[in-house]
Amino acid sequence: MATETAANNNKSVLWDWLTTVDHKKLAVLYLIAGALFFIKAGAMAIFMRIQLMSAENTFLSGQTFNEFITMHGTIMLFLAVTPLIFAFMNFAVPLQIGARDVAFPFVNALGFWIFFFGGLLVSLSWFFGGAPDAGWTAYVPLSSGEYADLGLDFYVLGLQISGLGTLISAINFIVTIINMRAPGMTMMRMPLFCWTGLVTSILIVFAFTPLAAGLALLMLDRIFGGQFFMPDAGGNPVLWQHIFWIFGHPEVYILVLPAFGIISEVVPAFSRKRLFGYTAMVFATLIIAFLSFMVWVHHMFTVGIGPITNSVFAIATMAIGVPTGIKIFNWLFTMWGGKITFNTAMLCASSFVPTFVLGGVTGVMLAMVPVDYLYHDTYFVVAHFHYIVVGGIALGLLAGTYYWYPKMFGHKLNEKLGQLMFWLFYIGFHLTFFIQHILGLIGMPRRVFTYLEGQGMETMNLVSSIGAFMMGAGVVVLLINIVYSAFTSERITVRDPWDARTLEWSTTTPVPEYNFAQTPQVRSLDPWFYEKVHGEGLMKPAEPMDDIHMPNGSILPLTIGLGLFVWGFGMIMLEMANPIITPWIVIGTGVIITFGSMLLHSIHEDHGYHIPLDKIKKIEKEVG
Amino acid sequence: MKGRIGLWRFLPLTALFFLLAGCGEDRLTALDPYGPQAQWILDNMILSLYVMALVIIVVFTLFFIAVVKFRRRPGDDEIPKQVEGSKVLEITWTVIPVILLAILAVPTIWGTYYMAEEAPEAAGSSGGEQENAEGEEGEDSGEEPENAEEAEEEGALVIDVTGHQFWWQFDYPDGFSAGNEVYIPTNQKVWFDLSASDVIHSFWVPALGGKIDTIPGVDNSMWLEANEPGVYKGKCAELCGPSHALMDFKVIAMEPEEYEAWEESMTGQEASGEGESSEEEAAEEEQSSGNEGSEEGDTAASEGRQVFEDQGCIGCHAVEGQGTGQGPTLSNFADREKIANVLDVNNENLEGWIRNPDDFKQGNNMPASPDMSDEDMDAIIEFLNSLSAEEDMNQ
Amino acid sequence: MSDDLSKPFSQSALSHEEILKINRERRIQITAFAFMIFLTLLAFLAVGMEMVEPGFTIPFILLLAVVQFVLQLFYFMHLKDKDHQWPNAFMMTGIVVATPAVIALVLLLGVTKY
Amino acid sequence: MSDSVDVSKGLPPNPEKATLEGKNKFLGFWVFLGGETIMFATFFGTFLGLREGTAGGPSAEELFSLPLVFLMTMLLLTSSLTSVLAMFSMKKNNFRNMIILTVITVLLGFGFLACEIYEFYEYVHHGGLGFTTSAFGSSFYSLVGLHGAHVTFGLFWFITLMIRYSRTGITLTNAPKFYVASLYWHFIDVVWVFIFTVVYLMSIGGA
Ligand code: HEA
Ligand code: HEA
Ligand code: HEC
Ligand code: CUA
Ligand SMILES: [Cu+2]
Repeated sequence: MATETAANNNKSVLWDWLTTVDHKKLAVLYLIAGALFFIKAGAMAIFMRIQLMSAENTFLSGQTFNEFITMHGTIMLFLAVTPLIFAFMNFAVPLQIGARDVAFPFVNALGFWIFFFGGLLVSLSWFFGGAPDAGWTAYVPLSSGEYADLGLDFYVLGLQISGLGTLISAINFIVTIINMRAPGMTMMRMPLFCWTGLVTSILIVFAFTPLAAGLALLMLDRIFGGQFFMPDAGGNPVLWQHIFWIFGHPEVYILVLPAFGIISEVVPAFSRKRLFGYTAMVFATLIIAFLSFMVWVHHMFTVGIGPITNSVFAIATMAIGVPTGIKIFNWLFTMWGGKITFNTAMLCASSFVPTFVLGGVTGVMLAMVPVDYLYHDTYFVVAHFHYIVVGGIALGLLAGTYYWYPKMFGHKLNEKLGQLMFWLFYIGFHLTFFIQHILGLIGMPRRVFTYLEGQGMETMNLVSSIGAFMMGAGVVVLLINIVYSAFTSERITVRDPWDARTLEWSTTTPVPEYNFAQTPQVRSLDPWFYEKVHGEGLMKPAEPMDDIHMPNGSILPLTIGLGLFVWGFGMIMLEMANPIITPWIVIGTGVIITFGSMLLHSIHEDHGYHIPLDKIKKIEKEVG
Repeated sequence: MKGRIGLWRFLPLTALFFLLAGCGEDRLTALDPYGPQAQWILDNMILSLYVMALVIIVVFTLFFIAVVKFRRRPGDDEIPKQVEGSKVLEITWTVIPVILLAILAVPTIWGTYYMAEEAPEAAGSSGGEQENAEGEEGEDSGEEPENAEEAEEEGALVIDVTGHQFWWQFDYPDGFSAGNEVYIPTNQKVWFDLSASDVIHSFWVPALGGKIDTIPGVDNSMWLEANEPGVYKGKCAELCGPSHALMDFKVIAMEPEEYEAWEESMTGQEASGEGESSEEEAAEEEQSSGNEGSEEGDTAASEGRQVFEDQGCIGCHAVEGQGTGQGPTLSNFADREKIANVLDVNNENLEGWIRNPDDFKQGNNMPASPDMSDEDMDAIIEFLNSLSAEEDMNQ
Repeated sequence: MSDDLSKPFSQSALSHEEILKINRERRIQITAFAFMIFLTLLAFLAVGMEMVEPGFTIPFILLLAVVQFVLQLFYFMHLKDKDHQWPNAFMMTGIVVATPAVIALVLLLGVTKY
Repeated sequence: MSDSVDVSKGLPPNPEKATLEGKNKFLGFWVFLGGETIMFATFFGTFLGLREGTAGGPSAEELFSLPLVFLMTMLLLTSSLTSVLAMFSMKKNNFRNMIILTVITVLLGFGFLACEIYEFYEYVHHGGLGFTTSAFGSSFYSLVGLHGAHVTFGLFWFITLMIRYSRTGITLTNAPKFYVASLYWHFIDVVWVFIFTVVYLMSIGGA
């Protein structure tokens, strides 16, 4: 028996975090990284709202404003929400399916670090002549070498790298969910959050690959003189739009499905009722995923592709409303007849439902092609998607934060501050975005850094900005809450502070390294609830107590990420006017670090170590 | 309680439409349509709003009741009945949305084709316009499909639109151009063939209709129709660079007779009596003679023209006939409502613009001339102020 | 068990029947390969010798490609085996998603309006 | 748990899937291949969409030569067969055979790669079609080049595996690795089927 016990016992805490392959610690890393990016992008939104507060304001120049919208959109979608959903997926999915870890712990860490360094690369653009400025959609020709500077190179390579990280994490989740379920945990007994996690991961696999292809084309175009998009040499700018939206539309469902999943966990937990229509929910999720690949042209109605195409895609788009509606009503009927407890998590989760519907129905309105000729690229669209991404996804993530916080960190967040945050955020949100529908209709295009006086837009923009400040205040309260609770909240020692239903609440708090001392035997949907009501109040073990096999930590994920970062930066240097070092040297260094680390990893066969039985017994005794 | 917030927010929405519709002095808002296309869009938006209102009311009512009625009282530890689901309900909320969506799908497809109507074949011959004047009237006839045939017989007006960073070029079939302001006759469909020279822009006149992108290498077309004479604001709706927000334009709709006169003064046929000739000198003379200004004004202007050429402005700005594609045509500059869409029309602003355009529109393509002498500047301004088509036709 | 993981084996646990089965399968694979070479030849000949009617060439060679594609996936890559449902599902999804994407990139570029 | 396989009788029948680790690798790699299909599809679509955009430069008909493509096709198809056979050897715990067949696969792969490099060289220096010449050029080189990059990566993968495990024989750790590499190689082959059909044959016989 190779029992090299935990080798990193005597290493520093920092080293422990940098080399960790534990899904729970990676979840925390994702959470921190995502939150930082969220605050950064949110602060940009605040700056944008200050600029738009009054007509012909000169707080930001047109150029800077464009950089802000681009970075706001890009960071929010790729670097804030994506890691946040990954944080919860990383934390909850293995626990909910009764696994000790994900399928590839090493790849899990790799995914995080690649994502992180990719995000870092995008953020570096500010220090090299300005951020990308062509919108998060980066339409060519505006994003081509002829019209955009270095910022776009950072966008292209940074997203390429962070997208790679996202992709491999997604593959990891898929394999985890399919292969690592505990005995008895059939697919149709999985919590809905696992289902949406699975489906989201599948969407990532099929959507981030075309994005990678598109970004590669754009990179070839910008750095190596490719001719894909410029009409003079036979290229076509519409090509990019197709590739982008083939990715881009599934991307929005990638973000929203895990939020759906969180809602489907929180609402039953606090209504003390099982999820209404579980099977229908699962199939609705699958249908949404399938349809999401068939509707991307609805972002391109005004491109002039032709009436047949527009009609077909309009119908397909509307069709998505049906499975989504199924979900909405099932949530409503989960609450119906339940015993609802309104704490912050439930406030966020339940208010998700009406807000999301408001955003969803404007989506269906947008799908009416001829009317979209009016809405397209106006603030109406901005209002539509913020109703979903803020009123839906952000609320969902907040619900998830409040819900899983005790399990992740061993103490609850303060309720009073939580409710204050909720009301500030919620009211501020409606103030900011409701009025933007009307702004769009009275002729305010999106992505404008200013508007002229006397067009009737001043008051509404002011209201919108005030709402944004309220939201900002809400987020500040959340941050205060996190710090405050860390010092004042009492430690949680019970397994299940919410009286919830799924497996993650059946392990001890804080969750031990190995999650479950004995893999649980699952006998029903909502297995923990089932055992509490019909069983003996604890999960039945599916195996005898034994040594537990654990993977070793490794610094290589970090170095691979670093290598890619250096490599990408070298590619960007090819475009710089006077790079101090020859770009190819930098590129070479990056390639060597990357492939060197990969080689090291494959040469050094690492079978992990075993936690001996007596140690497990000791730990289990301690936490009770 | 959240339910109520949503509800009372929604009701005033419809009221707001009518409120806002009243104050449309600038004719920018889409809530106050001035043409059949915009009217169609508004009607169908309101149709969809009704459908959505239904959905929202149902959802909000259910939500509101659930939230109020099924709260857990403190100390109540009873476990509610665990309901698995309900086939009947499941089917209900699948079928009803399908029906609602079907209701929306019909006008969607109809409207898509309605707006995709192509310019009639005999396009481009402007001779037809005179007769057109009485031929087409009313918003209703605008929606009739036969209208197309009618137009076909008589030849429709097709204007080429090119989007540039950050201005619009309008080329008329009669061989003259307009920059940033496009003149159209009322009560007839006017077609636009659109493209772009640099990046993607989007052509949008909210009060008249929908928008369509102008894309380099792709030819698009759309039609618009105005019911009433007036100025309609247009905007570029696709992010196209730092001054995207300032890439406005105006559609000026005139009664057909008036339009015809304008057209003639732009081509310079009638006034000069020189037929097809668009020789620079002839057209220029004809234009300045149209000024009610005195002799001095006249000579100052022609001096100005010299300076305008010497300074190289003419390389980018045509002052008669076809535009260059480098800068907006200034043939009727004195009729502009704004200089470069951002500045009020007056001589200081004009001078400021010419000296340093980047101050007003970041990233635009006009070179600055900060060191131009004051005399030259005055002469150019004088000259630019003399370039009017409207005064010409009022004469 | 981790020490077993890097230990080679002196023998195979295959029973005699299993070996026969593998040999049979190997023969099928070689036949499939021969068939694929044949398809390839056909495609090249169709184009090179202009054997097929011009208008049909493209559909014909595309059909050949699809047949070969299926053969490769199902035989060489074992998608036909019954423990391959998940891989099968993923490949199918890939194809289902890829088809409209390719069609769109070819047809819907705005040059011709559909 | 499920990573306990019976190893007492020798190498289990499906060594690549005998351990949980192997099962995970196997599935994960298929998921990755599923994603690759649409990545290649994007490049195919780009090529097909831009094929006509020669911008006055050379067109497909003028450039492509069937014999070379045929040779390349044969090399790659055969290498696919040898790698299938290598997997049969692996199942029978015949390490030597497996290595020999893999070496043949690699050699054929290098043959293919050499042809491709020669082909590109010809087009650039004698055909007048550079990467930047036209949209057709860019999309052609990026599609076929992406495939070539996959081939190169696959070759290095095989070589690393063979060097790393040259002495160990077939184990439960390396069996999944060889298996997955061979899946990858087949996938490259499948993509090539479409490349020779769509890029070469369709361009020549397309009219
Ligand atoms: C997570 C994010 C998310 C989600 C879930 C959605 C969901 C939907 N979106 Fe949205 N969308 C975006 C994010 C999102 N969108 C973003 C970011 C953009 C802008 C991108 C950019 O340009 O930058 C955008 C843009 C966008 C456009 C393009 C607008 C334009 O640029 O012109 C369209 C057009 O069809 C559209 C439609 C829809 C539809 C029909 C849905 C549907 O899925 C909604 C379905 C939900 C419901 C309908 C509500 C619940 C249903 C019921 C209660 C049943 C009964 C209902 C009916 C019968 C109607 N969206
Ligand atoms: C998940 C996605 C997401 C989220 C959560 C948000 C959140 C917000 N967005 Fe976002 N937005 C997008 C995605 C998102 N947005 C996208 C994709 C675009 C399109 C981009 C494009 O056109 O390319 C867009 C565009 C966009 C616009 C339109 C820009 C334009 O077209 O001109 C506006 C304008 O009001 C806006 C505002 C806001 C506001 C006020 C918030 C608020 O909810 C933010 C709340 C958060 C905070 C306020 C942070 C709080 C932190 C602090 C207060 C700390 C303060 C610290 C310092 C100041 C150092 N967004
Ligand atoms: C390189 C080409 C170029 C030259 C030379 C040039 N301009 Fe311009 N000009 C432009 C462009 C481009 C615009 C539109 C700018 C915009 O709105 O983004 C413009 C706009 C203008 C406008 C505003 C037009 C309107 O529609 O309101 C005026 C007036 C003007 N130019 C005058 C001049 C004068 C006077 C000179 C000579 C001193 C000159 N230009 C030289 C390119 C040029
Ligand atoms: Cu042109 Cu925006
Ligand atoms: Cu979409």
